[in-house]
Amino acid sequence: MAILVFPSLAPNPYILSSGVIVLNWAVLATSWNFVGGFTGYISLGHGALAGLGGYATGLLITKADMPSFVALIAAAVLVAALAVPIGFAALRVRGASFVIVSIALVLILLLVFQSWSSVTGGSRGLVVPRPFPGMLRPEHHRVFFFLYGGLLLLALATWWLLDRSRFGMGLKAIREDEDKAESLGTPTFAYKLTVFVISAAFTALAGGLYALWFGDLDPVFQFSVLTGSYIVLMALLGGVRNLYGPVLGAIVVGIALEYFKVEFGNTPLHLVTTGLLLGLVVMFMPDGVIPSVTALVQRLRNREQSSIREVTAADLAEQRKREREGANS
Amino acid sequence: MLVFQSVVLGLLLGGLYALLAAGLTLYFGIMRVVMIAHSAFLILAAYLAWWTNDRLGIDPLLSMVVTVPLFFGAGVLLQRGLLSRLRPATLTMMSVLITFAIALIIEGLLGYAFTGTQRRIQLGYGTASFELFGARVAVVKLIAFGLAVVSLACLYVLMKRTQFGWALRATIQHPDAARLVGIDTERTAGFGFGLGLATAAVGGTALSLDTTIYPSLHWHWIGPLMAIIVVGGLGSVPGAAAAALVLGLAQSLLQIPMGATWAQTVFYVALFATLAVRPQGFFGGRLAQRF
Amino acid sequence: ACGGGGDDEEGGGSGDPIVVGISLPLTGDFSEPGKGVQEGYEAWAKITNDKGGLLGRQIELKILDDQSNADRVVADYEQLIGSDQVDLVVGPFSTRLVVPSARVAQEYGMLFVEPAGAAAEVFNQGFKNLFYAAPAVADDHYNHLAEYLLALPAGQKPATVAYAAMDDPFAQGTAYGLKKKLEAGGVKTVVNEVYPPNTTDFGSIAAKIAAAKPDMVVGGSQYQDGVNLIVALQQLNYQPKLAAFSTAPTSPEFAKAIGNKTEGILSPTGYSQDAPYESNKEFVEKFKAQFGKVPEEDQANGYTTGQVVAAAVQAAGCAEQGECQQKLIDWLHGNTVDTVVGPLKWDATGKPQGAHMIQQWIGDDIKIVLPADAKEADMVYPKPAW
Amino acid sequence: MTLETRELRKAFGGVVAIDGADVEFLPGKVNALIGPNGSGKTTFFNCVTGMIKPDSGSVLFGGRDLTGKAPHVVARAGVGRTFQLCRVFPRMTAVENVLAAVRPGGLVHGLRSAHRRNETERAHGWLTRLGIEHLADAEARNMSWGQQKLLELAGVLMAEPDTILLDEPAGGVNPALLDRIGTLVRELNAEGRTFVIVEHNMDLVMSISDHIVVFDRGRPIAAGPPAEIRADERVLGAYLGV
Amino acid sequence: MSEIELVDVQAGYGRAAPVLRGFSVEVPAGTVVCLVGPNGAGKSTVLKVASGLLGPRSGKVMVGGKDMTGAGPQKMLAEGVALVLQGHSVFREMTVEENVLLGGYTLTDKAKRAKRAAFVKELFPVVGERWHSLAGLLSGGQQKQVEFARSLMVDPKVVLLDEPSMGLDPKATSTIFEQVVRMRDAGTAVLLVEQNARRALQTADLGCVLDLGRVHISGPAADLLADPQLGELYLGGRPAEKPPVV
Ligand SMILES: Nc1ncnc2c1ncn2[C@@H]1O[C@H](COP(=O)(O)OP(=O)(O)OP(=O)(O)O)[C@@H](O)[C@H]1O
Ligand SMILES: Nc1ncnc2c1ncn2[C@@H]1O[C@H](COP(=O)(O)OP(=O)(O)OP(=O)(O)O)[C@@H](O)[C@H]1O
Ligand SMILES: [Mg+2]
Ligand SMILES: [Mg+2]
Repeated sequence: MAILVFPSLAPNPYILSSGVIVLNWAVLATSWNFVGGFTGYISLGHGALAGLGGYATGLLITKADMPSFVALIAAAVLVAALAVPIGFAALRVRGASFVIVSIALVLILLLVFQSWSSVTGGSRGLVVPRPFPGMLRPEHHRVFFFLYGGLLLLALATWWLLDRSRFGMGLKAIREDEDKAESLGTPTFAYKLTVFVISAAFTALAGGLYALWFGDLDPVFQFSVLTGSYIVLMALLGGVRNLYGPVLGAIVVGIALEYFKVEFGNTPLHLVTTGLLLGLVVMFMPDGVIPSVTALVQRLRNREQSSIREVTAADLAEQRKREREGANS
Repeated sequence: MLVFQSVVLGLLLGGLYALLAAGLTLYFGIMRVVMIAHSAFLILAAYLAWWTNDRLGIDPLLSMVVTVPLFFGAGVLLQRGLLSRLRPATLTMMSVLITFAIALIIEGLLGYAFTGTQRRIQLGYGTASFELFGARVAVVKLIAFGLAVVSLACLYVLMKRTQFGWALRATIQHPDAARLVGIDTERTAGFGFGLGLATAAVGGTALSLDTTIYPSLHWHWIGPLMAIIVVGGLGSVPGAAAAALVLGLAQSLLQIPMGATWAQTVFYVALFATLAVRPQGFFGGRLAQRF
Repeated sequence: ACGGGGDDEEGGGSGDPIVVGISLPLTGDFSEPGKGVQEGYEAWAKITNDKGGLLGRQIELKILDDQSNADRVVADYEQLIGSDQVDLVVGPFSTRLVVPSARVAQEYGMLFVEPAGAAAEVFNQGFKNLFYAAPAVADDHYNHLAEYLLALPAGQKPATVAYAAMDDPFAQGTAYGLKKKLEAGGVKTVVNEVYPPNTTDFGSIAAKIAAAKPDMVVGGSQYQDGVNLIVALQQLNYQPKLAAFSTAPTSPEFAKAIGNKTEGILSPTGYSQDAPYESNKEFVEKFKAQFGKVPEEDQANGYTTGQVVAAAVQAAGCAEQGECQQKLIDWLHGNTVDTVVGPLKWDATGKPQGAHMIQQWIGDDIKIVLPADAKEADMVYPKPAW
Repeated sequence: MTLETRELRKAFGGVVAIDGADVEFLPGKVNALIGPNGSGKTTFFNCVTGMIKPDSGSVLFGGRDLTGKAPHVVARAGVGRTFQLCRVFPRMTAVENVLAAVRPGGLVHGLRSAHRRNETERAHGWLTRLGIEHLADAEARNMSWGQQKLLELAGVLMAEPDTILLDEPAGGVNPALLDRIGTLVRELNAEGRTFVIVEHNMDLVMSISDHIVVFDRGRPIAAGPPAEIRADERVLGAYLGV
Repeated sequence: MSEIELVDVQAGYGRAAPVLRGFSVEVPAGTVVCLVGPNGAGKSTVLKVASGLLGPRSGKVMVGGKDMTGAGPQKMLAEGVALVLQGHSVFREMTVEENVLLGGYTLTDKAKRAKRAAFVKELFPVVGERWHSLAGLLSGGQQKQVEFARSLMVDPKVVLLDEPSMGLDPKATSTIFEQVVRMRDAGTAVLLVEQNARRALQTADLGCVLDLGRVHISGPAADLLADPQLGELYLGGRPAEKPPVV
């Protein structure tokens, strides 16, 4: 809804372009949440997957002469395929080791894309041709705003579908106790890999769309740990167990980032504020805003409410006897 | 000739890597904390060394008199104030994020205080060197290497031979049980963290002797250091040292055919190879437990 | 929607100021040169305003920080043009940022004069609105040196050269411009190293160079990597006949940074405080008064950019968004502008048509040694030991 | 279906945990596996369910070779298990814990809702049978040790495996409930499920099992009905400590 | 005078409703008090409060006549109160040796430490046999034995045991109950939580049944054992021994 009316309300192209950026974050954070939210594997490397998506789109357009949007889809498929071996290596390890591997992924890709300049353009960057040449900039923003909006809806719908499904239940079981889940018959590795690939595909779509919108790719910015950590911050802030959590987080953090830039533009204090924000979230709302607020509301409404119904051994025995009698009669 | 020179350079570099990885080993392997901010503290220490030299004109090595206790204190505070408040169940994950936040804050403050300009300490003996079997050995690099060796040895003895080391490991593995045998877990964990940061102070000073520093430099160090502790076996100080030497040497030698950029990939190749073949690490790692 | 004029723009009313929008890397990797450029812009605004402004209107700078980040730089210009409705925009620092920001300006139909996009690829993107406000692009920085070396008698001519360049379009451009010319002249390349921008350990690169014992070493460097490479070479006690580094040696802290062992080190420069051009004297003098120090190349580049834009505005007689911008662009394509770095003119892609001077450390100072008609001292060759 | 092992062997470094075990459990019966601490019972379970790979030997289930198969394959073949150090999904409620044990078949099946009415009802049914229905909506991490133990059992039962391996189901469970678990095992057994129970509570073992296998130092030293085992001297010496 | 006494204790976790609601118990020196009750009754919580791991919301914890309410486990240990946790609390990635010696962390006398270590090694053969392996690699019951051995490194005045026999084979269970008796005879106050309730009550002097955080009934252990209703509700029993249901 808001997505539909925002472009007509935006007072100028700058606000509209900020809107596109925020939506980009929202798609990224939602895509991240396929892995982070369901399986509990925290990846700081999703920035690199977006970067891969962007570069793949750009290279397919420039080197293979594909039409822009065909290239976008092809790039997502390509990245999804690439996510299989990446996931194969990364998902073998759990917890902290996985985080390290995800950081390593970013750094490796940065090295490769920087050094392999004959293909990627190296640190000179890659210029992605405009999908709508000749379109004026404000119009261009509007089109991409709707494209991102559509992608976000698609990602949200997929997340919702998984969340309520048995497949999603299996993933959540993995998050809680992987060995136990496996012993209950969940093919944990296949599940993790599948959801990682889904996540990578959506991330790559967002990255590819960004490449089309933005036009310039530079390895330093495409493969940055910072991007990945903003994504994590957003998802965490909103709440990873909630459908709209990452979107909310993206809106809050995305706007905050723009605001910091305007406020503290000429000092590195934006890093400090981001750091403080992340710290506060981790310390005081590790479950995110949405769950924290719901919990608070619930507590205000009826204090000391406990989900455990209390029964004594005598009650239980009584109950049991009644059951038995019921069964007999 | 070039090969031998590279071997010498590689070993000296490896020594520095070993020292820097030692602190990480401490938090990660023993305390289950992924300390992303370690290299940020490293840069902070390097900046302090640079600053004392720049302002007061004294030898950067002397700055350790202040930075080591200062960092120790900061570590204790950090542990008590932040990390000890995280839920044990999500400690590892959340510690990544909280220390990441700290790294950002440090980087931002450094940029604020000293601007983004690259800095380098100008030492009278900065370009001095001597010859060793045909290779040149720079004095500053040797000093850094010496610092690394001494601190690593101290750390090893402390962890293995003293009661503090035992108490620290016990605290991390089962805090309640540790309290029940009479360990002051809060103080122990705080000291453990302080110790890790103290190694960052030493490492940062060593680093500042022969390299340029700038606020965002810490990103550059995170990858190789993380790779080293994984290859070395999480939690094993000797493992980290061995891995650091081997990888430092490999990087230095690979630079001859591959150039500086591609040579860096050796860390990541080693990281993935380790995870594929021996997830518990090649040199240490006693318990083949997956995290 | 971007048709320009709001209520506050009523033609050339002398009341309201001309707002010039700029995005600069005030933090992040390029913050140091970024600040230099900022000072150049500020000096230009002040000096112009003190003289009564442009078209009788005061100049007002609106500077945003792009954190040395391409996403930011685009958002900044987006904000400046789209939201703040500035009258003019001028360029940011570093090639990496110039290309994306020039595209924003182009798509809004704005003139884009920039102080720092020296690399070749800036000019093959097909921009029609872009002008580089400096004497030469990176590839041409060493032209005078190449001529000099190739003209040396066979015995003296350096036979082998080692190149080490930062993986950055600008830095690499300078070194490879020279490499191409020397190789064409039969000088052998024995080492060719590229290192990433964030490299801090130069031991191995230096070892490679020292082991090859070339006559000459060329560094395609920014500031600190140049210093590091020189120190690492000195630690290995390597003594070349000639050493040339881009950017680093012209910095005021350079001598101290390498322990004052500077004698004979070469560097190309697009600017000299002592250059005889008319506006330069005024610039140096007033800059000193404003900032308490002498201007360096970065400051001069910023100032030059201002001068170029001002000349166009003066000639076209307008400064606002909309049709005026095309007039400015057309005028610059057809004319020469006198600046603190000499007269500048551009080809259709916005590429300037000149070369850099070559400076050398002689005694405790860095002096112009090439070209012959601008020299302050004679070139020292081969250079003494460091 | 018969669960049996042939010459199963597993050593950890110098410690031989299972030393060539030939074991056959009676299908459709309640089997017990007893033995002193460290005799290899848990390791045996781990080898059978694929949590660790045996060094040599084979695991057969209804004639199918399950040696070295991944745990989920074994589970899908019809062997369910509980853990000695009780494992539940800490941040899921009791009902969700039980529902998580329903495993999807194909893709379409996997995308179906996890909270289908009949399955939720079945989950509640198990909680009721184990006397923890009142905790249905409590998160597992807030439960006491014994409650978690029961919850874990409910999860395994929900998956309806053919053969159920229980590792110390009585550990930490209140004796009054224990009687109930005993009865439950017998009931389920009557419904056709095979049980293999590792347990140190001899009262429970002797009262519910049909067939007992005794382990010592990684290999079976005796097997037979309770009465026979109770009288076996080797067992008395190795295990009961008389 | 009782060695340890809990008076009208209210305690709970986080913001949830209290688990203990006015619970009192006292353990005189040289006495074994056995606490039984259904799962989730709050037995472990009682021991956590008594050992200082969990601060009570209200009520008092008295040790040797001194008010120790709110003191942490370290102070409690200094007063001679030791707890063996329920479940598995070995230091998994340390060797058995390190685990056992850490039990004597507060001992300054090295000789005494060595003597106690020799003693526990003898008591639990496994401990000696696996002296140098990592504790986390032992079997469940073996770990439990290491834990118990660890707690025997000091001799406290008050011992709190949370289901010490869980997961132990009959032999080791007997060893533990023998130790409990030995400690009592040496004058130690023992507060024992056991699900092996009949056996525990046979060893204990006093018994106390806890349900939903309150004392349901308490008295001499033998009386509780004899009470048929308690038997059915809390102690279980082999079907054969069950009183016929009329
Ligand atoms: N991962 C491992 N690494 C090394 N040794 C192990 C490992 N797992 C088990 N062991 C050893 O194997 C032996 C058998 O252990 P297991 O856990 O199977 O015993 P158990 O019969 O289940 O005993 P309990 O009744 O105490 O649970 C023990 O000596 C144990 O120390
Ligand atoms: N860490 C905790 N956080 C919240 N609630 C808890 C926690 N530990 C226990 N509880 C709740 O407190 C109550 C009492 O738990 P406690 O562990 O004391 O029971 P117990 O009598 O020892 O049971 P068991 O015999 O099963 O060990 C239970 O209802 C449990 O759900
Ligand atoms: Mg076992
Ligand atoms: Mg308990």
